[in-house]
Amino acid sequence: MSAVLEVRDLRKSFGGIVAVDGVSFDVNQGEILGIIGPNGSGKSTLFNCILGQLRPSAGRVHLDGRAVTGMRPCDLNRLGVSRTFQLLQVFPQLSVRDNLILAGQEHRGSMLSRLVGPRDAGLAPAADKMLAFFRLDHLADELAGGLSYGQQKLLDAAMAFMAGPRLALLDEPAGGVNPTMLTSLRDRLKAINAEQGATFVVIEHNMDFVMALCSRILVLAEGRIIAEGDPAHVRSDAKVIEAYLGH
Amino acid sequence: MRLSRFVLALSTLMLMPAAAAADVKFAYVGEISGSIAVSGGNFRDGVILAVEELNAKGGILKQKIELTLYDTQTNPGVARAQMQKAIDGDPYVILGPIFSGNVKVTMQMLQQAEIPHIIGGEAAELTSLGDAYLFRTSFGQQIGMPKIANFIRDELKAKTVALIWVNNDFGKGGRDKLIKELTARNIKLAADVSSESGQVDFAADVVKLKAANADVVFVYSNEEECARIMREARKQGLKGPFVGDTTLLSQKTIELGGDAANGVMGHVGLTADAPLKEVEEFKARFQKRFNYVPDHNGLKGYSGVYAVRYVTEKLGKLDRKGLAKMMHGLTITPKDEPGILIETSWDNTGEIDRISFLAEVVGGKQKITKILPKVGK
Amino acid sequence: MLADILQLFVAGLATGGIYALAAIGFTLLWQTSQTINFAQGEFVMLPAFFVLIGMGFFGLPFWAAVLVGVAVSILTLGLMFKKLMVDPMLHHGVLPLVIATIGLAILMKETVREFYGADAWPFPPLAAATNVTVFGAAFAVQSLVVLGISIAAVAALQLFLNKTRTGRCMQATAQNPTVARLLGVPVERMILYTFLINAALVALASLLITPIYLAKFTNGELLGLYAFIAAIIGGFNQVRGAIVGGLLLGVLDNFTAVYISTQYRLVVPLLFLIVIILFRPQGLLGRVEERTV
Amino acid sequence: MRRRKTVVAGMALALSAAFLLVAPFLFKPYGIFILSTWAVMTIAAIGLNLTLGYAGQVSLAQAAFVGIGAYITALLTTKGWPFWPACALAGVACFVTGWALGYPALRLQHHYLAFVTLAFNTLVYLVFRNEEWLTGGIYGISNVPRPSLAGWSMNGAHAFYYFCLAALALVSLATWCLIRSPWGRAFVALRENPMRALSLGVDTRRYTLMAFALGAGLGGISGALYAPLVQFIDPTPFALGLSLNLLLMVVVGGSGYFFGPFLGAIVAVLLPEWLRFAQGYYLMGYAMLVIVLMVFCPTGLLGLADRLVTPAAKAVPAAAREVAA
Repeated sequence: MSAVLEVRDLRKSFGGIVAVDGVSFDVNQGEILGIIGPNGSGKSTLFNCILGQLRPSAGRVHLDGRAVTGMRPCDLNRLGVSRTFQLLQVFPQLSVRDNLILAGQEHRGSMLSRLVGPRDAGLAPAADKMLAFFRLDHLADELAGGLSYGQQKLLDAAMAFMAGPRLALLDEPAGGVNPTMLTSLRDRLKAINAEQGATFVVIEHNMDFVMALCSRILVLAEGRIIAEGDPAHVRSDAKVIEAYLGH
Repeated sequence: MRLSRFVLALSTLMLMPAAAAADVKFAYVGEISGSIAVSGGNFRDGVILAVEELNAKGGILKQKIELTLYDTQTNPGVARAQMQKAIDGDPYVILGPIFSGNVKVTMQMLQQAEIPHIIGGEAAELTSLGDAYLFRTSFGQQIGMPKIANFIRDELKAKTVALIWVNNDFGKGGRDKLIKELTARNIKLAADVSSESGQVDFAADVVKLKAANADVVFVYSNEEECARIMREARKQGLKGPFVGDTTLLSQKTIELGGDAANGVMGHVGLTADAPLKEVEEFKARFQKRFNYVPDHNGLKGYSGVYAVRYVTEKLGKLDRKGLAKMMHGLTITPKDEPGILIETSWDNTGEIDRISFLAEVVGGKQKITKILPKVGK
Repeated sequence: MLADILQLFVAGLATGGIYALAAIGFTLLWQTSQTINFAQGEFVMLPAFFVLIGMGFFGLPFWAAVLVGVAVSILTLGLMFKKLMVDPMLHHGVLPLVIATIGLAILMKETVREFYGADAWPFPPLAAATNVTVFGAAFAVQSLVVLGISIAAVAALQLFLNKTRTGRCMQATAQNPTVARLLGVPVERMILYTFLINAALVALASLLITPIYLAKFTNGELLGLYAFIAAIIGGFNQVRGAIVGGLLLGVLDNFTAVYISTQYRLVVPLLFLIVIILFRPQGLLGRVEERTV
Repeated sequence: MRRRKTVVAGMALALSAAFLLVAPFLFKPYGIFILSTWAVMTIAAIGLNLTLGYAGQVSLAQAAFVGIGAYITALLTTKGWPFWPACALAGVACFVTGWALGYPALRLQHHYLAFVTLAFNTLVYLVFRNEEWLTGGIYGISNVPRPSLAGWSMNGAHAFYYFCLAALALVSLATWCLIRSPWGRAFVALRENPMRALSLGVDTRRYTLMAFALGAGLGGISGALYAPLVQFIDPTPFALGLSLNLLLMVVVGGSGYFFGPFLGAIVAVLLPEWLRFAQGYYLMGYAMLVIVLMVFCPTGLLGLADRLVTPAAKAVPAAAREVAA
């Protein structure tokens, strides 16, 4: 198993506060890695450092063995790393289809081709396929702003896969999604993982969701990895329980 | 409060539709708002006063004068639009603009439309552009400045001059002409300080003038700025003599500058303080009508209207071409037309010639020390 | 030479004091209600005319007219401005309000010009129009008074903001309305206060400068721009910054005029402004604005 | 619902187009001149709408670009250059300057950006006024020739009006294509949520600069037309006032709506002329109307129209509609 993503002693401190404190881990081809941990344990900061939204204070990030530390998010994304944010982020003023086309358009052709080429950048079919896949096809022409929260959450995830990423980092995809939506979301993710062989890293609070989705789980507390392993193992780990229940 | 303004606007509002087609159409196209609204306003009020007087006396050739006002906002683009609007109204003559830039952008149109225009602009080149329908109401800087240069050389015996001028077409134009005349009389320019119109703090400028310590300080700006400059100059104990043209010695400057204005001297092309019966009476009438003291632009507008009246009556018919033809090389004296206020002649470029004055401000009053003859004599 | 420098310095400070008074208004309004008031210059121009109307039209004695003028200013430029213009637009972002204030600026200028005429009117001075001479540099008592009063005003305001409960509430509102509201601060009232204070400050500025500027409808044009620049240089979110920015600007402007160029006297302040924005956007004394993206 | 909108819009569009074509026969030269001015200003406003309405960058320097365009054209054509290369050069020069000026936009919160552009505008104005050897300074440049198209000259009021109209049509078409292209989508994304756009591979830096440069370029084109329209230019029209006025056009018309600038320019250019019957009061009336308009529909005229046509739905900037397939 080759590592898609290697993170080595990643540190991020804001002034005095150390948010991420020397985290190292690998993400292997095709796996779904879960990252859990109590609030403020540095999960999202970790993501932002990996993805260039924040510049890490120290440490290295490698994608397919290539150093990508501090690379701009848009360049990283073009290398096949996509993400979702903890807070839902779609473009309410664009139609659902356009949200997806936007998510894909920057990955093909040149700046110029995007100016003179077709207005859907030849992505409309792909977008509709993705919509059908996420059961959103009936909403294609609605403005994203008009969708229900759950639907927007699906769209948000769909956008992350539009460009067919090698690696997708999902920050609390299940947050605030109702149970029925939740199952369909989980199925979709599993399906993509199976069909496209895409690799996932998922931050999640919803234990059942993570346990059902992920093959391997990292537990983060106070910026450090305190446990690692398959769901069953992690669930029974003393340190984890302590971290969650506190002293 | 300018209630009069309000009333006037209302009345024009009501009269405009009522105005009979037979009326003689006059149009004022000038700076009612924008950076030189003061001069434009004076000119306009002069025109309004003259028109009201004439209409009271039965108008021109027994026809009432219908006056329409157009505001250029001191902006060439707007000026062009407004001039076009005025031309579309097919007026007999057009008075204004005052801002030379606006004259320049509109004169071609008027030339094509063959409408005489009585302008307030003083920039030198205006009369040199071969516009057969353009007539000045006060002479261009190329006529004023030589007189001043002579005054500086002969009366003041100065070798060096420190110059402060306002950076607009009026100030810049005057500066360029003056410098030309001074160098011609090999008088040196010790300081050349530009200032903004509407500038308030002249501390820096006066420091520069002081540093130059020249025989003469020449102040060439709008009335308010002149007043402020003088105040600051007195404050910093800048020694004169202070020389200027019309504006520096104008009533407004004296009123705003207070004691600081005392002792300034110079050349006055046209002034509401000229020691002439007609001018004094005009000043009184103007003040009564608009309750403020007119500057020379008031006289310009007023005499302009009367010049047109005089020529038209002489022609006996409304004839634009004829009017323009007759005004070239014409001399009008207060005897044959009191409204002209001061004997005035136009050459065939539309340039104007008048007597002018050397004056000095004494005890808050402008005192004429010498009357300079017309250039033509 | 030294006298000149002193001369320029003090003159600059005096002018700067005025910029400061107007600039504080900017910062206050921005802090509490994200209002960028493009009519601030006209706000300074107008109160003097209220006074002149009081004297000319209703024949009041000067001091009475001043009191009335200030009262009217606070009513119109403070209360009415807030209730009639700012409130309806508060939740539609900065731009519509900016446009509306641009309109307001035109309205004020044109109204004054139409009813009071385009020429400048003398205005009774608060202090004797005499000069004092120190080390060969002459200062108008007026401008020294201006400087003194504006610094005093700012100091008083600082005191009010830091020492009184209301003042602290206002600062809380300025820093983070939501939190302030949670802490039980009557945010709405605090915002209103800032508008009233702004109005009072511009009225004061108006009374201080008009004897020197002369009452004229265009007085606001340059002043607005300068106050604007001063506010940014000093720190758009710092009352203290405004005074520093104002004084600095006044002095800078004067020295540029003498030692660099009168035609380009505005350039140095502007370049300074750009440099500040690029390398210290929070201004000389400003806090970094912590906005959650 | 969206259908109904398109119908209404379509009809309005057809009517106004027809009106603009026959206008010269309804008006005197004055009216035609004003309409030409409207067309020229609309082009500048379209540019600003691109920068502000679509990409969400507040620029107060548009007047500077109009000025640069006007001066380049005036200088070259008075020296005997034909109009077209001059106009092209004006556009390119402004595009480049805009690109350069855009760099601050990359690191500044939007209101700070507004201040930088404001300073830039004033600096450019000072250069126009003081560099007499180049720009003619205070005296300005007179007798700017009007262009000629394939032999026949555009000297007459009618001819030049149609010329400006054609230019406006071209610019509108180009802009329309632009905002319907993937770029338009990226611009909206930039305005709505730069961070998310970035994470989706949108090179926000490059698009921001583009939005700025394109807006500036259109400003230059508009200036290139302004010079021969008035046939005389001096620094005064290109001071900060015009930038604010253009901003007003965009916001009043409806920022982020394709047709916003057209309406905005009507308000800013034509409305004052209609009000002139009120003599000295026309500017007051104008200011009053602007204030009231902003107070009652901060989203601009088209925002209001949106709400009227689709009362139920919350008004959504047409940026969405144009880009929505």
